[in-house]
Amino acid sequence: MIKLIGIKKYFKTKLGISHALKGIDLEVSKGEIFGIIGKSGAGKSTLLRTVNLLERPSEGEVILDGVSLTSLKEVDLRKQRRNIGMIFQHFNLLSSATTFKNVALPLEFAGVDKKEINERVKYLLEVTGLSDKENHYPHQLSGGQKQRVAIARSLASNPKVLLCDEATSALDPETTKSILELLKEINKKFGVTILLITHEMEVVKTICDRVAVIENGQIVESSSMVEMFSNPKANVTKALVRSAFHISLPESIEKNLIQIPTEGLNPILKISFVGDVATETIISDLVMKFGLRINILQAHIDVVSNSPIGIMLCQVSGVQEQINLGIEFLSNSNIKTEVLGYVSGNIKYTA
Amino acid sequence: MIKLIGIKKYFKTKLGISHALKGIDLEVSKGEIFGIIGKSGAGKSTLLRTVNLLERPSEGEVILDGVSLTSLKEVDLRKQRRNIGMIFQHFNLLSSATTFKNVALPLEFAGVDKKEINERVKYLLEVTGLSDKENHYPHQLSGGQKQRVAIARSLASNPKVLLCDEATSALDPETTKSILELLKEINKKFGVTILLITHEMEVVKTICDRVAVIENGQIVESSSMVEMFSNPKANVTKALVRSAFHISLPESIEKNLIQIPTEGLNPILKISFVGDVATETIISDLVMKFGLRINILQAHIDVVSNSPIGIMLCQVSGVQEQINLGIEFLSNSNIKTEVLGYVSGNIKYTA
Amino acid sequence: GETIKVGITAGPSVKVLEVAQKLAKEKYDLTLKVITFGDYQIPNEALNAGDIDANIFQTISFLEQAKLKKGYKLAIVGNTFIYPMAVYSRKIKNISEIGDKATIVIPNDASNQGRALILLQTAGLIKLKDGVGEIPNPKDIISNPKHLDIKSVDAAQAARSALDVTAVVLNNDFVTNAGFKPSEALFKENPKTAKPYINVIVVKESEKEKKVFQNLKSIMNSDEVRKKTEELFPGAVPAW
Amino acid sequence: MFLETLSTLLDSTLATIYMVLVAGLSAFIFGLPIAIALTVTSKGMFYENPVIHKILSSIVTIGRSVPFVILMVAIIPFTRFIVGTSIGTAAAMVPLSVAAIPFFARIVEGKLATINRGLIEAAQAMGSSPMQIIRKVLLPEAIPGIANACTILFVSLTEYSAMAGAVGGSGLGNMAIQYGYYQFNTPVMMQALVTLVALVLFIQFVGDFITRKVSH
Amino acid sequence: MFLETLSTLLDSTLATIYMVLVAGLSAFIFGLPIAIALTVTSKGMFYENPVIHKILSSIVTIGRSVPFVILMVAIIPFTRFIVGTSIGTAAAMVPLSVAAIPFFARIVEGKLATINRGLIEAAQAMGSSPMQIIRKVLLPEAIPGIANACTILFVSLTEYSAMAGAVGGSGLGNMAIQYGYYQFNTPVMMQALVTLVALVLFIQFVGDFITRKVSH
Ligand SMILES: Nc1ncnc2c1ncn2[C@@H]1O[C@H](COP(=O)(O)OP(=O)(O)OP(=O)(O)O)[C@@H](O)[C@H]1O
Ligand SMILES: Nc1ncnc2c1ncn2[C@@H]1O[C@H](COP(=O)(O)OP(=O)(O)OP(=O)(O)O)[C@@H](O)[C@H]1O
Ligand SMILES: [Mg+2]
Ligand SMILES: [Mg+2]
Repeated sequence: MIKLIGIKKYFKTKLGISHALKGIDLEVSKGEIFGIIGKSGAGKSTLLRTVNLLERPSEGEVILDGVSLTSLKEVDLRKQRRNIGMIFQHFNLLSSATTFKNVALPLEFAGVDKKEINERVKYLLEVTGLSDKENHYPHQLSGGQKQRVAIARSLASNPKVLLCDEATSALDPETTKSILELLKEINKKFGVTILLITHEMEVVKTICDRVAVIENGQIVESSSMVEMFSNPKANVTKALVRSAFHISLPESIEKNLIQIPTEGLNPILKISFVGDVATETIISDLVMKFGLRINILQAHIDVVSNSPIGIMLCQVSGVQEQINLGIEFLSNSNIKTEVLGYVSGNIKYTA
Repeated sequence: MIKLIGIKKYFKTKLGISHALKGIDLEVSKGEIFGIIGKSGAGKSTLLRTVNLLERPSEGEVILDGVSLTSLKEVDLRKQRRNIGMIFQHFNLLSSATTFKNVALPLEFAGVDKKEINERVKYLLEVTGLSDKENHYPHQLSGGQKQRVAIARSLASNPKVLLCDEATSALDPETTKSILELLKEINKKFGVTILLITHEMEVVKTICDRVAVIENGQIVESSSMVEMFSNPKANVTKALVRSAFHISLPESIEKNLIQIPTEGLNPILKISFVGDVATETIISDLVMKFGLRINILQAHIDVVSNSPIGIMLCQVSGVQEQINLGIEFLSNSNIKTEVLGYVSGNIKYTA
Repeated sequence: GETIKVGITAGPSVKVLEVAQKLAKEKYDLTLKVITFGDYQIPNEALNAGDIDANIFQTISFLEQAKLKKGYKLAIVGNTFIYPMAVYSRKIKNISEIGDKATIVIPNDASNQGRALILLQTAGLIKLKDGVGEIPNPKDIISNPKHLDIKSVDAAQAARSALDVTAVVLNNDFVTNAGFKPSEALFKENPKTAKPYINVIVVKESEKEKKVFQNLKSIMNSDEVRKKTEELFPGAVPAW
Repeated sequence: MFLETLSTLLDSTLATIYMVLVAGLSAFIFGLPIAIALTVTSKGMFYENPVIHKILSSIVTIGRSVPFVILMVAIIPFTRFIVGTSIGTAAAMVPLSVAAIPFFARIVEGKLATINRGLIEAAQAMGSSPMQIIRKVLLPEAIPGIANACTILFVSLTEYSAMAGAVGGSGLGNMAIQYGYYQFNTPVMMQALVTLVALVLFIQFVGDFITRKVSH
Repeated sequence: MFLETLSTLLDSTLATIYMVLVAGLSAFIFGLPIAIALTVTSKGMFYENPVIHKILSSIVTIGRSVPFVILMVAIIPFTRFIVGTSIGTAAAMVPLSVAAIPFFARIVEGKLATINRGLIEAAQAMGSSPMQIIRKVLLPEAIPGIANACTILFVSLTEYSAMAGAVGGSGLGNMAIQYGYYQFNTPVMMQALVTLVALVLFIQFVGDFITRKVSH
């Protein structure tokens, strides 16, 4: 559906040329929800803006649904753009228009008749929880309300492709969830292709089919969700995944960690895994087969694209020999196990 | 440090009066990091803005460090404001000033000398990862970079109180983490009191000591972090916590759930707990004492304010009688256990 | 030698003053600094305040009015010319052809406006209030049997608007520029009765005895100046 | 004294209002499109075209630089073509309008320049045509600015309408000059001036009120 | 013909530049504070004061409504006090400045009004004094707008400087009027006009260039 070929983008500033995109190749299939993640300033917004040519790439080609946008004339480009909804990072709402008017705008552009506009807008305001703000002007709205207006507007004209730049960044978790459900629904129902930028790994986990990681203007990794979470390759990706699973030992424990295995000390294990049977194996087998006691310090086990994925930090106690056997057993079961260190006794946080 | 007494705020619009705050009482102690959460449009920004009187409350009193701001004269208020740093939801950077100049602004207002300004700004840009954007203008910055400039600016004048409105909403997880660490550090080192609004529960979990939940212009709950996460009272809070722990059965499993216990079906348990020894008990005891096998479907076990807190969804298999005993045992151990339903066989996602 | 500042108003008389300047230098080693004003009030105001030493732009009647209303201490040191005023037209050949509701354009500066109205009264077209003096304005018309539409416009504009109206009243400053010859006039002022409209050289009351102004007077009344004036303002009549 | 000149005052007031309205309206009708054309052909806009922009900008500038009397004379044939005569209040309106057009265009151009480019981008992303952007984004967003520009325009025109006297037009400014200033008639001048000031204050008041009303 | 008038042309050009510069500078020096005062006393601003705002606004409006010749005469004593004479180019500059001040103030006020209130709030939150907000926020943010306002001011002044003729001043506009309007001398008029237009285009060009340079 969306195909970017060798996209480069330079910005000329007084301080010299800044390379925002350094040759991006990307393909998003029809009906896919594709995520773009990356650190602040990596070039995400710039990339998204090249898709509908708001930012004309300095080099490269943008192909949408088989049509090369970069070689279209203005008039034809305009027609294509009608099929692309966009949510801007900074909303870009008309300050002179009410919530209703803002959402109606793309429909007015498309020449939709009044009655239909009215129905559609009312519906979208309902869905985004803005019905009571219909006649408010942007400056009378809270940050999240503005963002929801932008979302409603982007959906107004039933686009085939939706470009979202941090579409839920200003929303509380509950509203985010309902918006993501909405996006998923329109994706399923109408086969809308969605290309979304986000820094919330939660969002990625919840709705993306595939994801690309961009760093410093280049795509460093592009893979399915499971792959990315289970086996991140690039350093950025690793860092992002880590932060998504925000697993880290509390300071109080970390500073007491001893690196050499000693009698009487219990090891702290970091266990990572993907796919089925995993958790059952870890817990039941370790306990049953090796007679160990397991104290889970932190755990995040999640379902990403129908596959469980998890990281656990746990303290294991038992006979030293059995512990070693247990670790070996885990490693053989394709479960990544790492000994972070050893501590004495049972960990009590409140100690 | 901050004391709000009976704060009310009305906005007059053409559509009538809108009650943004309906009587807020709040006390934030010195050196505390206090979070305010709530749904979009709940009144969070408005509340924050009343603290430094950017929004004069229609009723009520604001006391800061023993001084009643609401009864101060303009000149004295100004002096007090020098001690309050603020990060705006929409950044509010001077478009005509470079990154450096923007960060230097509060220092210039305070009449700090050039050399010192230079040092301090350079340091802050370093800390926020903006050193290479020193001479860029806001429109040349990405969303997250702008937010970081706003953060650096708010810290420039070594404030005693810091008000943050969604200070990390535009930042990727890694940058967020480093910013939160920075905030925590200045909180520890200089005893800065921080009042922060966020919709990211992650942020709340990571740095807040206490938290207030605001709904519809009223504080519906105010408690310590552990309390809120372990025992949310108001419905909003429950929803927020739930979303923070985003625990929900995958659709594929949910639709196969049977509600009546039947021979051959294995129950799915939702286990919630707070405090020590918990996980060890659950896992080791269930397995050892009752000979059950435990398949963790989803789990989030976290350390909030030095206390482990967790929710797990797991499938338990074994002898029916033992299962019942196990559940009883857990309940007796002060661990909330809920049977969500029953499924046959072992759950495999990829089936 | 000596230098004096002479104020005049914008128009062809600038050229006349150029001749006078030359003459003054040659004859009296007197430098005439000519200040051209685009307004009829300021030359008197400036003279009264001493910003200039003399002005040559107004008629006797205008000066009298100014002195009366503003209390200026100004005096005449000599006359220059009478620039007779006349009615011209592109549309008609005789003043009697002026029909009902015809538009007639007159200059709008106070002095020439009043003079034009008096001229129209003399021609029998209108009647003015009794005792309005020498600078009446259109409000003073008490009888206008032909319902003439009398429009006061800028003098330079009057010359340009001949095409649009039945008749125009022109000072002879603009006759040539408007493409008329004095001989084409439909109705002329009688220079004999136009005493109040003699243009004068005006100085401060307190300085009127100064020698230099006598010199100025004789320059303005010289043959050279007369020749130039007659060339530029056909029909101008020396009034000394 | 006062009663005598009352009818003149009334006539002059009406003439001023008439001239200011008509010239203001023409300036608006012709100036607004020029301002828009200047804006959309400027750098970074959808009809970016340095040549057309420069030419248009120069014409506007030249239009603003020619002294009014000269302009008045220069366009006499045009004035005659439009209103059938080169003298009178009607004739004064033509050069007044012609002078006001570039003035208004320049001020409105300044207002349009401050509109957030992000909004135009948003409209472009929706596949809107340039005309739609102008009608649905540029103009609505600039309404408070345009209202303010209109106030400036009308106040300026009220002052400028004094020039009408040169071609035999009437109006308060002209009344103050002709009947007051040139005829040494201070009371009449003051009458005209006071009315003029009142009129201008009224315009400013109404303009400010409208500007406030249309601002969000 | 051309050579004859060359020195007049040169004198007039210099006189115009002189007048425009001095009057422009005074308008800037006095108009800017007035614009700021109008802005900071307006609704919602830190020195909100409807009474002072209304009074100031009215004075500015009145200043813009009085016909120039009347203004010129009315302030003759003041002019004489400032420049020592009531005639000539120098004397013309005084009423020119006086007329330009409210004009400039009004335009700059419009520019200041478009500054994002959030920035002022941010500065207030930092505990800045009103003066600091003006110096460090309002003015820097309005610089492109002020540059644009200066261009409008200078172009307007160039046109307006033609009025200098009334008090015996010189200048290109006056030269065009003297020779063109009063003396029907088209070639000289064209000389003056062409120079005038060139000057104005130059001002506009430089003004636009500066505006672009100071915009971010
Ligand atoms: N100037 C105003 N006029 C009218 N209503 C306003 C105004 N400012 C805010 N409100 C309303 O007050 C309520 C609270 O707004 P506020 O900005 O405090 O919400 P918030 O909790 O910060 O939400 P968000 O998380 O979306 O930023 C909203 O419903 C908003 O529409
Ligand atoms: N107009 C511009 N001029 C110069 N540099 C620019 C411009 N626009 C963007 N950049 C630079 O290009 C880089 C990429 O910017 P972009 O907005 O695409 O980042 P991003 O990935 O969206 O970041 P964020 O998550 O913070 O929004 C940044 O370093 C930014 O400073
Ligand atoms: Mg971005
Ligand atoms: Mg908010």
